[in-house]
Amino acid sequence: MIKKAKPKVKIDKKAALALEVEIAGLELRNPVMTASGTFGYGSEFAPYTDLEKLGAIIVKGLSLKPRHGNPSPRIVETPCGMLNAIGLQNVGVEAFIKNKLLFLRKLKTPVIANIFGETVDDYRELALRLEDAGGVAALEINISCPNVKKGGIAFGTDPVEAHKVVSAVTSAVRLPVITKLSPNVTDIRVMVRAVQDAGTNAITLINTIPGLVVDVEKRRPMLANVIGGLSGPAIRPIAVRMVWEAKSVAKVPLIGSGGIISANDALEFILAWATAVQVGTANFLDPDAAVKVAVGIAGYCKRHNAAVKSLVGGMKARE
Amino acid sequence: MIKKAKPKVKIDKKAALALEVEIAGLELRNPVMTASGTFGYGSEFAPYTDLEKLGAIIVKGLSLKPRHGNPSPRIVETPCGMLNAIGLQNVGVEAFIKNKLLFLRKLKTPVIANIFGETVDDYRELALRLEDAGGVAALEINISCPNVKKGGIAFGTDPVEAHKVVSAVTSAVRLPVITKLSPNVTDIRVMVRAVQDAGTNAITLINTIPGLVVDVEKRRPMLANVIGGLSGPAIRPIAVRMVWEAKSVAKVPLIGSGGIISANDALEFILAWATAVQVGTANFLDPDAAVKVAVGIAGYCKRHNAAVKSLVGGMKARE
Amino acid sequence: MQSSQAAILHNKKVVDDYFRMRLSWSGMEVRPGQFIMLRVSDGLDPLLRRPFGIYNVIGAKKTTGFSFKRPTGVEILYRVVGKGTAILSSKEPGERINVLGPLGNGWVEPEEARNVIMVAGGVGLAPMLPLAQRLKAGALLFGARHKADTKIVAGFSGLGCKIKIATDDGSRGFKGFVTGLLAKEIKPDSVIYACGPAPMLKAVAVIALASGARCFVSLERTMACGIGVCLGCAVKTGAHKAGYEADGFSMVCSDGPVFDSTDIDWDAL
Amino acid sequence: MQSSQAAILHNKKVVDDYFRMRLSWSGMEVRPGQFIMLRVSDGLDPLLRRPFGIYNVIGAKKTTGFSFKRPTGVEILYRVVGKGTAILSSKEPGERINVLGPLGNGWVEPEEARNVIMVAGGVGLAPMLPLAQRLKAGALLFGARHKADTKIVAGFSGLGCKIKIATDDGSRGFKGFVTGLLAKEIKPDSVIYACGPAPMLKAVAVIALASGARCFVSLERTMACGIGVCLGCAVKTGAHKAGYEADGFSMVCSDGPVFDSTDIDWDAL
Ligand SMILES: Cc1cc2nc3c(=O)[nH]c(=O)nc-3n(C[C@H](O)[C@H](O)[C@H](O)COP(=O)(O)OP(=O)(O)OC[C@H]3O[C@@H](n4cnc5c(N)ncnc54)[C@H](O)[C@@H]3O)c2cc1C
Ligand SMILES: Cc1cc2nc3c(=O)[nH]c(=O)nc-3n(C[C@H](O)[C@H](O)[C@H](O)COP(=O)(O)OP(=O)(O)OC[C@H]3O[C@@H](n4cnc5c(N)ncnc54)[C@H](O)[C@@H]3O)c2cc1C
Ligand SMILES: Cc1cc2nc3c(=O)[nH]c(=O)nc-3n(C[C@H](O)[C@H](O)[C@H](O)COP(=O)(O)O)c2cc1C
Ligand SMILES: Cc1cc2nc3c(=O)[nH]c(=O)nc-3n(C[C@H](O)[C@H](O)[C@H](O)COP(=O)(O)O)c2cc1C
Ligand code: FES
Ligand code: FES
Repeated sequence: MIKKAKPKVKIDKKAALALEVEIAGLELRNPVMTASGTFGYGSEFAPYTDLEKLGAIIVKGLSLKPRHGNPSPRIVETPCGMLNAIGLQNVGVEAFIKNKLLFLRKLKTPVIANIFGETVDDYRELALRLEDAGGVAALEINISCPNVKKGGIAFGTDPVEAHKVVSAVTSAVRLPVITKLSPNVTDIRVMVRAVQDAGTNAITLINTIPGLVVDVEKRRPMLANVIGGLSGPAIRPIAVRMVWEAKSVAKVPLIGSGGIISANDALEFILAWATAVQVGTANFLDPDAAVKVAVGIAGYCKRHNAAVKSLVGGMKARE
Repeated sequence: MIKKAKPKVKIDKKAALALEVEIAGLELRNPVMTASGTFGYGSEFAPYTDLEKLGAIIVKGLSLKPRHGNPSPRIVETPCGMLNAIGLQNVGVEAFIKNKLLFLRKLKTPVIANIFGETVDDYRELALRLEDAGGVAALEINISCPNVKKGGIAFGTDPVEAHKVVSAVTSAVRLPVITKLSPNVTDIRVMVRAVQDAGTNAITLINTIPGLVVDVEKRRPMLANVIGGLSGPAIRPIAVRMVWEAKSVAKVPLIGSGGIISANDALEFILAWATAVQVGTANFLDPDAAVKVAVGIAGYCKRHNAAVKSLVGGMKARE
Repeated sequence: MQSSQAAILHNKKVVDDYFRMRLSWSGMEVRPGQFIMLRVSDGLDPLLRRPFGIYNVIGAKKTTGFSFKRPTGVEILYRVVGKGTAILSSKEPGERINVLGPLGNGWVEPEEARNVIMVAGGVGLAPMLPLAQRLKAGALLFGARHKADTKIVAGFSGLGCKIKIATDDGSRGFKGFVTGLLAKEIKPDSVIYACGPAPMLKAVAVIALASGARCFVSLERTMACGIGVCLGCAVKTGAHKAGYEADGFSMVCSDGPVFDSTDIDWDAL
Repeated sequence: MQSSQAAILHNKKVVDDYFRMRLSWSGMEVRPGQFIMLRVSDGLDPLLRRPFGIYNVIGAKKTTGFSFKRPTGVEILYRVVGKGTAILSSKEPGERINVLGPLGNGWVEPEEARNVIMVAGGVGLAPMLPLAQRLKAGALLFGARHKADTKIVAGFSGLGCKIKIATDDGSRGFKGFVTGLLAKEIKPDSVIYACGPAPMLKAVAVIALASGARCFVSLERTMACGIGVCLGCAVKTGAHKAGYEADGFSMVCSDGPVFDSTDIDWDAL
């Protein structure tokens, strides 16, 4: 007989308290969010997991207009990871508000809208539109996108441009703003300072790392877009390192993302100074992965008799 | 019965020609080198592989003085990769010349000395000393090291410093000079231009990517040094992408390094514009790995009736 | 739809690199043409699930409709092509494996009157069996590399469909592509169900268009999630379809894997 | 030394999480205390080989020396602690596995006159069996978690060494640490061979130092290469030793795994 994979473990009350964290003024029942682009608009996962056991749901990145995305193939597997070049396909902010938000609003779990644009104005408009719509608890700004007005250089690799786009959003809305950084920089601390000065309330790190896989038989790239973003366990040590590096200058809470499959992985980020974490690629391996991570963290807290809050940054360098 | 794992396949004459490549004036019988720090001083592998079937042997990074290296633990496994913080332990250039070069000189395989220092002068002196000693076919400069005179910022992340150190070496010696770049930069092309202008004859990319693994039970880093360098298949898509990006500005040959386990992996780099490749972490999984990669490339060349030279950059973007 | 641990009931070589694996199933309804995704390893390499069409449905309650109610097992027919399928082929009965499914929309039920033609190339045969089991009529045109491979078609005998075979080397049946058989069989009122390599499907679509027959194809794309969220398995679809899912791209996993052949932009495939 | 495919001759649970695996061996000479490294998976996860002490040597020619000549098989005794050893424990006889070895320097042969004491904690028992097989004398002090675990010591009976057991919970033998037994057994002319968890080894080294007995310890470190090239398995060793290998750090794989306990910087371990 096939058995439901959902963990039967219940998170009891005391344990539940131990899991609470606060990010950018948002009270989360636990530190586990779903990473943008890996959890659709939430509803797709309802048959497989308990959406109300999540700390927060971050939806697929939204743009002002719907986007078709890149030609296919868009994904390829890599050692302990995958490369994607979806091309930010999405329904657009209006369709999101009209068709997707209805379902999400009914959940007790905070919903975070991930946004991206091609110009600073795009970002501001998106933010305003989502704030107006209501039902969105916070915004996550994806700045790993090319700035079309600046010759296509990503907002996320230039501290000046990053500052501009984040300022535009933080000054326009009252919603808490999370900025998601690209790992593709020489010194992540420079970017952390820039977006912090621009008023971001929290920082997510990291987004995917650019990569290329070649089909050696066909002598062409595996992806139609040539380059894709690397995610999954392969990148975890890089992501954890960046959180740790970011902390040396960060005054706002950090959210760790990159290769989290298990509670153990999430705890690596938390001990290295992440206040919350995002589960991404793992949702594809197991649609109940994020909840399992939360349950696992609860188990760890119980065993170690510690609250998540007290674990943040708990990694001590060796004597 | 235990059977020798060494491939019985012989590389025949015509096939052998198909494998030849030239890097920085060096004629290599095939494009497969062993990556610095993963092949000791060569002799350690003699019981397991045929050193004369390699394109070149790159020895462990050498400094002017012997170095003790970092405290232990120095390595930890990661998903499809490993993190190392050896701390560049080595016998020092004098002991290398006295004790290790003797064995290497007798081989028909070119030996490349990998060097690193803490100041520009260190690099120059090392280069001169090795050129004087004779028996070294080329130098590979590792610039992923902190510049002690510049507050510890790595030579390899600052184009000005990188230019200085490479110029110092290229102007001091006649030996071909290969510069090994750090992947830890926003735009690899900036570094490629810098070291090219400084006269390097070839460029290796990439060195390891900084990473951190946390021991969540002990709440401390797995490595005594906290941060280590990530290598192995996990990083391959990133490395291939950087070679491809580098090519857009590179005029000198590129040498691909990062996660090569099989001939297929090596061919990804070659098709993405690497003229030669380095096998690193794979030597730990199989001490005969590099030769097997060369044999596999020979098989591919035969099947595709192509010489390696003609495959370099053979990846065509999709229509 | 569920994500759960299933028991492997058997896992046997059929011929050459073809295997059949039977898995326990919770009773959830299955429609012909749906697929499942398996995690072939508990480890991280290979990382992603692998998709397989549902080839056989075991112990379903007899119903007159187009779906299988309350099955106790499902079977896949798979070909070993890479490391995931190699690992799969080494599994032993009694082991457990994680299954996500049933996924996708499955075949569109034909109108009674229609003359049904199933066209399968290689392992594209898999999703045809449940269809043949439900229809108990029509023709199956099957293309294989050589005679040995045609052994996988044995499961179709006795189901009431006429079987015609083409092999690349002519070692059994018609020598040449299966589309050669189709050209002879097709009628304007045919409804065609096709699964196989992309070039075969394209040829089938062209023949169908020319003859005016309706044609449904089951497509394959590399998949990560199987449930329409990663947007990885996109195929370019006709702009004439309304709504978001079809504004340029459709997802093979959630909008397909079965598509009306006229909806597909075959040049982009 | 070789890197080769060996056949798994058997792989059996001994008790709890302890397993024994026997591998075919090419006849290469083996010294007590050497180890091998296994690739537990052909895939990339786990990536690195796993080191295991040689626990038993099969079919060696009878020699009077300290090594085993022309063995046809070797055995390891291992405890399942993580994913690599879990994969290992699922292997079936007849499967092949890649073996690198024999590696390391093994135990230093005692002078005849000496009174030998072997001290083992848990799976640290593994490298003691070949030593006991060669010596056919001395005492084995074995520390385990509980009575069940002590089943793994069975292989030592009949070898001519006196066996004393300590368990954490006192369910068999002495209640407490194995070092409690050592304190009673040790003499100034003893030569001690110890393998087990680091804190145990440190305690053994301290007792040996106090009593003036010679003491050799077999250490464990995470390893990548096993042949002294990655420099990953460093332990801090005394500065009094001459030459490069000991100028601060020694490599457990190539300089060890056996070290004179006075050479180790125990505070840095
Ligand atoms: C909806 C759907 C249904 C399928 N049904 C079946 C089935 O019933 N029986 C069956 O044998 N196979 C089926 N496939 C194909 C099957 O999923 C792939 O053969 C399998 O994923 C390959 O995994 P691997 O690790 O062995 O190969 P890999 O090592 O990943 O790749 C080996 C080769 O297979 C190709 N390949 C990899 N993944 C896919 C994929 N998803 N689709 C097509 N080619 C791929 C690669 O390009 C490569 O050439 C189906 C695919 C889809 C999308
Ligand atoms: C020279 C030497 C000889 C050894 N002989 C034996 C033996 O005869 N029998 C036996 O059962 N084990 C032996 N070990 C330990 C064995 O190598 C580890 O238990 C094994 O590598 C763990 O692999 P894993 O994938 O199951 O665990 P992992 O998932 O890698 O880790 C699980 C736990 O084991 C610890 N661990 C991982 N690798 C090592 C290591 N190399 N040494 C110590 N602890 C480790 C980790 O810190 C973690 O706590 C030996 C180790 C060395 C260095
Ligand atoms: C298929 C896919 C689509 C993604 N889409 C987005 C997106 O729209 N916006 C965004 O900010 N990040 C996007 N990401 C990045 C993830 O949110 C996450 O930061 C990254 O995958 C690293 O985490 P992981 O290793 O857990 O997947 C996407 C990732 C994947 C794999
Ligand atoms: C244990 C270890 C030691 C290394 N030591 C050096 C070194 O001394 N100098 C250097 O330039 N690179 C060094 N490297 C980097 C490798 O040469 C190589 O560039 C890197 O590991 C990526 O390739 P791989 O994934 O094939 O291992 C070392 C790598 C490892 C794993
Ligand atoms: S596989 Fe993810 S959308 Fe289809
Ligand atoms: S394991 Fe590589 S030096 Fe010891």
